[in-house]
Amino acid sequence: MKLILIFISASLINNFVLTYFLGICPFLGVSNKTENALNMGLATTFVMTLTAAATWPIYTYILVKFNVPFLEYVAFIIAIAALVQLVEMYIRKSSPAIYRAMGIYLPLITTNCAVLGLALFMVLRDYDYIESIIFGFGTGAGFTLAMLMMSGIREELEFADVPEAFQGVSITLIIAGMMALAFMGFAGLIRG
Amino acid sequence: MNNLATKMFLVLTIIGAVSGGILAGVFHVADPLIQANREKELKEAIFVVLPEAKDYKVLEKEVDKEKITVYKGIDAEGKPVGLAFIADGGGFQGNIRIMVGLNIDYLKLKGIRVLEQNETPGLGNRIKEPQFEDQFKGLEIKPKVEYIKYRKPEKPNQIQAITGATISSDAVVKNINNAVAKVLKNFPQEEVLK
Amino acid sequence: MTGNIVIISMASMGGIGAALSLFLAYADKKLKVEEDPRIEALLNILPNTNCGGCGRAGCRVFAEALIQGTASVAGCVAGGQDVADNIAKYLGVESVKANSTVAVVLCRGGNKETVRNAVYKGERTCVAANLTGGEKACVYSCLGYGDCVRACQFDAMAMNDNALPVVFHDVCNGCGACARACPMDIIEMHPVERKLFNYCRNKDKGAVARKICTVSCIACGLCVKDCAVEGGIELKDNLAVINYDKCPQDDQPTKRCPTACILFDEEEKMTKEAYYASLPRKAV
Amino acid sequence: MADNNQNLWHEFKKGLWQDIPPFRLVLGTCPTLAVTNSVINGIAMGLATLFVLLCSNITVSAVRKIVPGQVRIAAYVVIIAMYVTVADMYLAAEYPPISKALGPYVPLIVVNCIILGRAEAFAQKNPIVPSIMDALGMGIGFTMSLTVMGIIRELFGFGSILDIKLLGSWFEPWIVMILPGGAFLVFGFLVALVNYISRKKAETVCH
Amino acid sequence: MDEKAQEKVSEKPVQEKSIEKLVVSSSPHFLRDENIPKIMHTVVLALLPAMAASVYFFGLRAIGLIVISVAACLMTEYIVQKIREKPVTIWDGSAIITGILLALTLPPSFPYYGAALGSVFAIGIGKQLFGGIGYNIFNPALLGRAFLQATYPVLITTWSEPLSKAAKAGVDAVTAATPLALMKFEGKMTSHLDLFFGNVAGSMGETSAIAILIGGLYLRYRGYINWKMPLGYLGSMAFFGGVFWLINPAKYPDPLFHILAGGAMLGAWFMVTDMVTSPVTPLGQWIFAVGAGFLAILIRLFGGLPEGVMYSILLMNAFVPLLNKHTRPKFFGEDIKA
Amino acid sequence: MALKTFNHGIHPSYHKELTSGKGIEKAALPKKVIIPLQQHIGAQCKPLVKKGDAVTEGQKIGEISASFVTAPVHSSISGKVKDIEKLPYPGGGKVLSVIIEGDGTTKEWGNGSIGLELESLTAEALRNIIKEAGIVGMGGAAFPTHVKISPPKEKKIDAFILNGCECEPYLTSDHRLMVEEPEKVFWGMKALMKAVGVENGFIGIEENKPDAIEALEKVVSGSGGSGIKIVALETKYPQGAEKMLIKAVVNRKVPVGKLPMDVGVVVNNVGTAFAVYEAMKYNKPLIERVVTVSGNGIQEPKNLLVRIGTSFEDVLNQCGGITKDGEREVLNGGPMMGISQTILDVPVVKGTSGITVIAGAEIKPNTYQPCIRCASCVEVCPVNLMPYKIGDLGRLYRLDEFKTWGGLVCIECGCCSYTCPSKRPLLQWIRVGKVKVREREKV
Repeated sequence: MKLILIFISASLINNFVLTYFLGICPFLGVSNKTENALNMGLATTFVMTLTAAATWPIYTYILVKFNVPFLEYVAFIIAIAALVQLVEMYIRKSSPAIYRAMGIYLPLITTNCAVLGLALFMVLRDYDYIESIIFGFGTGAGFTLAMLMMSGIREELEFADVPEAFQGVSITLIIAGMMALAFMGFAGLIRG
Repeated sequence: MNNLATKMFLVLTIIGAVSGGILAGVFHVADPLIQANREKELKEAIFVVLPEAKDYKVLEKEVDKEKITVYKGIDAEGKPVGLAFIADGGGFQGNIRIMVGLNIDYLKLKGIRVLEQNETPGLGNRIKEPQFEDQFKGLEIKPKVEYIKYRKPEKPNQIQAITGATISSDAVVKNINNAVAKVLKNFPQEEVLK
Repeated sequence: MTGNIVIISMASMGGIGAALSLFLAYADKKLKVEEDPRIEALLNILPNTNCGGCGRAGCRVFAEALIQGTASVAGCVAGGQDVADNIAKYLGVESVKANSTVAVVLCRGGNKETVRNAVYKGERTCVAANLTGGEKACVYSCLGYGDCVRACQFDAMAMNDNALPVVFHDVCNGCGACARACPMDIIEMHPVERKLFNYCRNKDKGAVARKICTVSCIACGLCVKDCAVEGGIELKDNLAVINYDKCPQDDQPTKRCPTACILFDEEEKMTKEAYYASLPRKAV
Repeated sequence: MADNNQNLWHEFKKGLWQDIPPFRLVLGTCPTLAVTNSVINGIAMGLATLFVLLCSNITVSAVRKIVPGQVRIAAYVVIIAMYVTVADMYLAAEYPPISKALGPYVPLIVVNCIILGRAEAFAQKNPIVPSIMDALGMGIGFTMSLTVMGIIRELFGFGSILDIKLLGSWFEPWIVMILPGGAFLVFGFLVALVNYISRKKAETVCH
Repeated sequence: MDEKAQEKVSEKPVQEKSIEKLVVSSSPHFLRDENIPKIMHTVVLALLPAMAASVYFFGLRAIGLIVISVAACLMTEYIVQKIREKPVTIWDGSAIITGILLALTLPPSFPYYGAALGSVFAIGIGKQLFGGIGYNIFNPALLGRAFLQATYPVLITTWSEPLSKAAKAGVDAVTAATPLALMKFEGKMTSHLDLFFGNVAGSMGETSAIAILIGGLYLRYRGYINWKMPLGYLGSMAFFGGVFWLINPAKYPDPLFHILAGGAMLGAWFMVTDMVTSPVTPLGQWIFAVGAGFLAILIRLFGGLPEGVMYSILLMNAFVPLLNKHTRPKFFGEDIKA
Repeated sequence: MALKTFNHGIHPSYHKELTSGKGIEKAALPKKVIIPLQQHIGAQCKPLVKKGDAVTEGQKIGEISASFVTAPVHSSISGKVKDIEKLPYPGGGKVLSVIIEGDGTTKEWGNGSIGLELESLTAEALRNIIKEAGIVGMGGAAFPTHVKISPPKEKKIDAFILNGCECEPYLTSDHRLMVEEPEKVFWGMKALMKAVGVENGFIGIEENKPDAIEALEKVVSGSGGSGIKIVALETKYPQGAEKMLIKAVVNRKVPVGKLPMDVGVVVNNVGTAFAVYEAMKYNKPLIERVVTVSGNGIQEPKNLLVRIGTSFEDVLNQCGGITKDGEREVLNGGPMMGISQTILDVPVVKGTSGITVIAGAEIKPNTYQPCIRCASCVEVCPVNLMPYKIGDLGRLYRLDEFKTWGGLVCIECGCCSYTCPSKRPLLQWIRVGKVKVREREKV
């Protein structure tokens, strides 16, 4: 039960993009087409789950054990960088089409704050191993959800008559703001 | 290839080791300061909820693998004035941590201080405003703390909930009740007075 | 104690770094994919407008074709000579003279010159209007809704106040997007050196054509007679057709044209700046 | 020499308007949105970022020639993460309230795209002095942006700036401004404003 | 065509008098006698009973709020359209609807400036920023309401008793809890009859189920709303509410209560059915309505807020483009092989 | 009992009362006719006459033997060929046409006793007669009939439907034919069925023509056990579209990109059946047809029997001419699918089932509003498209998406544009998309 709650909380209520502002760069950059958004979301979800699975042992069995928790950030980021590199190489090999579509955003998963944020929150909230993985997966799912919604809306907006100054990033941010307002409805859905 | 691999290996290892070293050095300097800050913060909170206290003693107990910590406030003459402890529990969004001051007579609260909360700004987060916190001064804890809405409290164990933030008010009250119950059970008055 | 922590930190971080580099080196070897880096480089040279002037579905496809050797280095019409030279330099082959062409609008029958039979209602684009036959009595003429102007990615065209498209000769790079966009096929791509054109595509008999447009070719044949070379200009389908292979470049068969539809291109002087300068100032 | 100075000046200046990070490059959006609910937080975050940016640009510029391409990003990230940890510990030691308010967003400077972006795009290719100018320009531009966001959000959200009440009791604070939704909206409008002004500028230059 | 290019080429002068000429156009050559203002004005008409009920239960202040928000909506639309140099279309009725709906979702005691602010947000940002009517993603009225909920969380959750009950209590305006809040926080139920007629505390236009029902049925009669929407929404609320009710009748209210209380009726008949922000495909419409109903129940029963109608619809609004894209009906003859 | 029909569609105001009660009148003999050499889908005919030749009524003047999908054209009057040139065609553009000046004489085509009996003819001979008579689909599409009734052997045809729906507003030419000449229509239908070789016949008629249903019912029951059934259909546009009619009558769906014969059905129009009868019995080629002249811009709406090649102006003048004031639109066909004419000097052709003149307020406005997603276009589209979407995609030339959203499936019935409250020219945009797709695929 607790796992389900963690999942729902991570994906809906405390959606990383809309409440913690994590992962905004790809959220703005890759959400112009649904297909790209989905691919990016899936790749990020994958990386996030892996990250949770990889950083938890590092934290617990190296940093805490040797009493050097201040190395947290360095250790996490290096693990993430390695994972992303792996995923990148893998996608490049398995699906050049996806690779081409995501272009420069794949390496940007490294600097996707959502991934590092995930590792930090995981430690902050004292999750155990399984919980961490679920948390990572839920966060990724929430990220994908937000990306998908935004990409759908943006595809629709191609037909709309948005004032010139607002086109692009600006209107995307404003829509994100509106989505954040709507997501407030989930607040308090799961307590304690 | 091999050459490159060696170079990669060396560069990363050295950068890793150097940064590890630097961080350890900085940590060595900063850590005591950070610990001191924490200490200070705790102390302040305890003295807010136990105004007469001039010093405190840490009492710890392990119950069901869970560590319970209370701080016994001591006035200038060395007499115990009350217990301070942290009530931690879920709020509307995330945890609420409250420092609770319990009178040494074990009947009334001496005050509370919200340490951490994540409630809705302008609504739930008004639990940290003095108007709300002050209601707990001298509040009777028996049978338990209660809240009522829209009206002035009628009983000595009642406080008025914040309009529109029923859940946050409820969470505060619930957390305090839980923590008080736990303390009453594990730290009997006689034991503390010793 | 302090020393201890420093050592542990250095060891653990150095260890993680080392492990990572080994892992990356391994992965690099196992998963490496060869993508031709030249494609990226060529894309940097190309204008990246994906105008389709090269006849391919975008700049990337063209770049791939270049590498495979199936495209000419001068194939990018939008890029012109500079790009051709750069590509040639990059690929280490000899540069070819870019075939520089320019769009020519072969209709001078704007609102002032043509008779209009009807009032068109509907989407104001040429393709849409062409579905209904349009307003003008001449069914071969420019419809005047500017599909060509919208198709031009280089801002090298505009609709003038007579509802005819104008090509800016200083901007037009001959990508041909306008010609493809025109449903009436009255825009053609011609080498920049060409000067002599018959600015009419009306295949009606002279008597009919004369009635519906003041600048139509009525196939009177005067230019055929005046042409310096036999067969330089022919009559075909009630139109004077210029044989560019035969007709000398500086030929002057245009003097007697009664409707002034066959003439030397004077629009050469039409540059973007000149066009906008000629417009009446609009209040902003 | 004068030319050289001008170049340096240019490296500095571009971060202030032409490439102002959050609004034009749309980098470093997370902190821009997350910590700007008050001016002081915004400034602190900006300065912390400036510090890390400066140090990492210098370091990257210094080691740029010895790091092989495959581990470039990994190496830079480690360097950046180290400086961030330093900044974090410094804040926690000296300014505990701010450290608390900024919470996990200080460590997240590690993944602030500005820093890695500048390291990749600039410091990696340039010597130390221009890299410093670049870092200063970008860092100050970033701090400015955060401050502006902070001013707007704090003013409407609390009726105050830097905790000084500016709007009287007649003003019922707009709570939304300190909520995520408000952050996105303010940011969106500022981006539009910057777009609009630069377009106007470009137009006047043209004619 | 993009706007700029269109302008560049549309300066075609009309030279002759068009009267003697025939008209040419692409088929079809004659069209239904239907237009946007007609639709919108009918909706305004359908909202009259709800407005009347709000005045009846909450007094003249209701009129004030409605007038203020409608005026603010119209003004905003006018100003934005002037700035953008677009044709002014404030009288097509859509801004009026937004104003009325926004006002009807506010508590009767809500300050006038708040209503105006919400209207400005609803029209200025929620609608005109996307290019005006037809392009907005979220329902402007609900967006304005959500903005106000986030902006003035206290003011917007301060309810007053309807006049009749207040008079009995002998005070001008008594702070009260809505039936949903009573149910949620104090476990008290309100009688269905009161909910049906609207003699309860709550947002001005939401309380009277019958008034809204009259308007909604009128719209259905005129053919301007799709029966799938209100049916799907209310049905799904009743279904999911009913499931929980059957699980624990003591804790959770019955389905009828869910349908009658709060904004369910107003949402079902006037907001879920908003043409612009709801899907166009039959399957998409079902998913939209049912999904929104589910979310509403979820938020009502488990969320932090007592009412979830507004958020449920806004959340589903964000899915509409995806729904439209992925629920395309099968073409005629697509599903069979030759 | 619920009447048979298809899903979706619209109920426009039909205005059939203007002409439905008016009998077919014979139009005056025109002084000059213009006979386009291509009045059908398929290859253009080559002229068999030249300038100055004398021709007689019914003489074949154009044919192309090299092609199967084509139909010969005949002179509709006796006289002299004045010229052969490209002239405006009511279906749009210019077509090579023969101009004939009449000498005022007419030919008698017989009184019903001449000609052949059905039993004595083979299917092959029937098809040949139909081809020689130049008969094409008279509902508007003008697809050569002999092609339609020669399905390839592997297609098993088991049903023949006579299309008497006439769902276009204003038009009543088929209606009047069914009321006035039910026997001839019935006979023609039997001939067509024999040519195809099917036993099962249906006549689909919308229930707003009770007199037609009654008249045909009488003939059918009188013939006894002929395997032909009359099916009353709901009055709904586009009930007369082939695919919709097949769905309504035999409940089969024609797959996307396929023809009726792929589901074993052949559909022919009432007018076609009548023309077949005349060709069989009197050896009369298709030189005359019933044309409804109607619309609110017409002084005296009528049903006229007009010779092919008569100019629209001639025809309109026999109906009191068109209104003089305000905007007017002259259509070859009905208001839903007709083609507007820029000039009146165009000939009536084989596919001209009516000339509609609409004027004044009925003319659509030239502006449109943004789409408000009301979904009415989706609700009316008989082929289940999302017209608002494909319209936009066509308008913006987003051709790949246009195709995936089904732009090419569109049957161009116009329901979407008709119903759109924002008056968006959806069908025109879809056509633009189709044109662009075709253009691209040619390259």
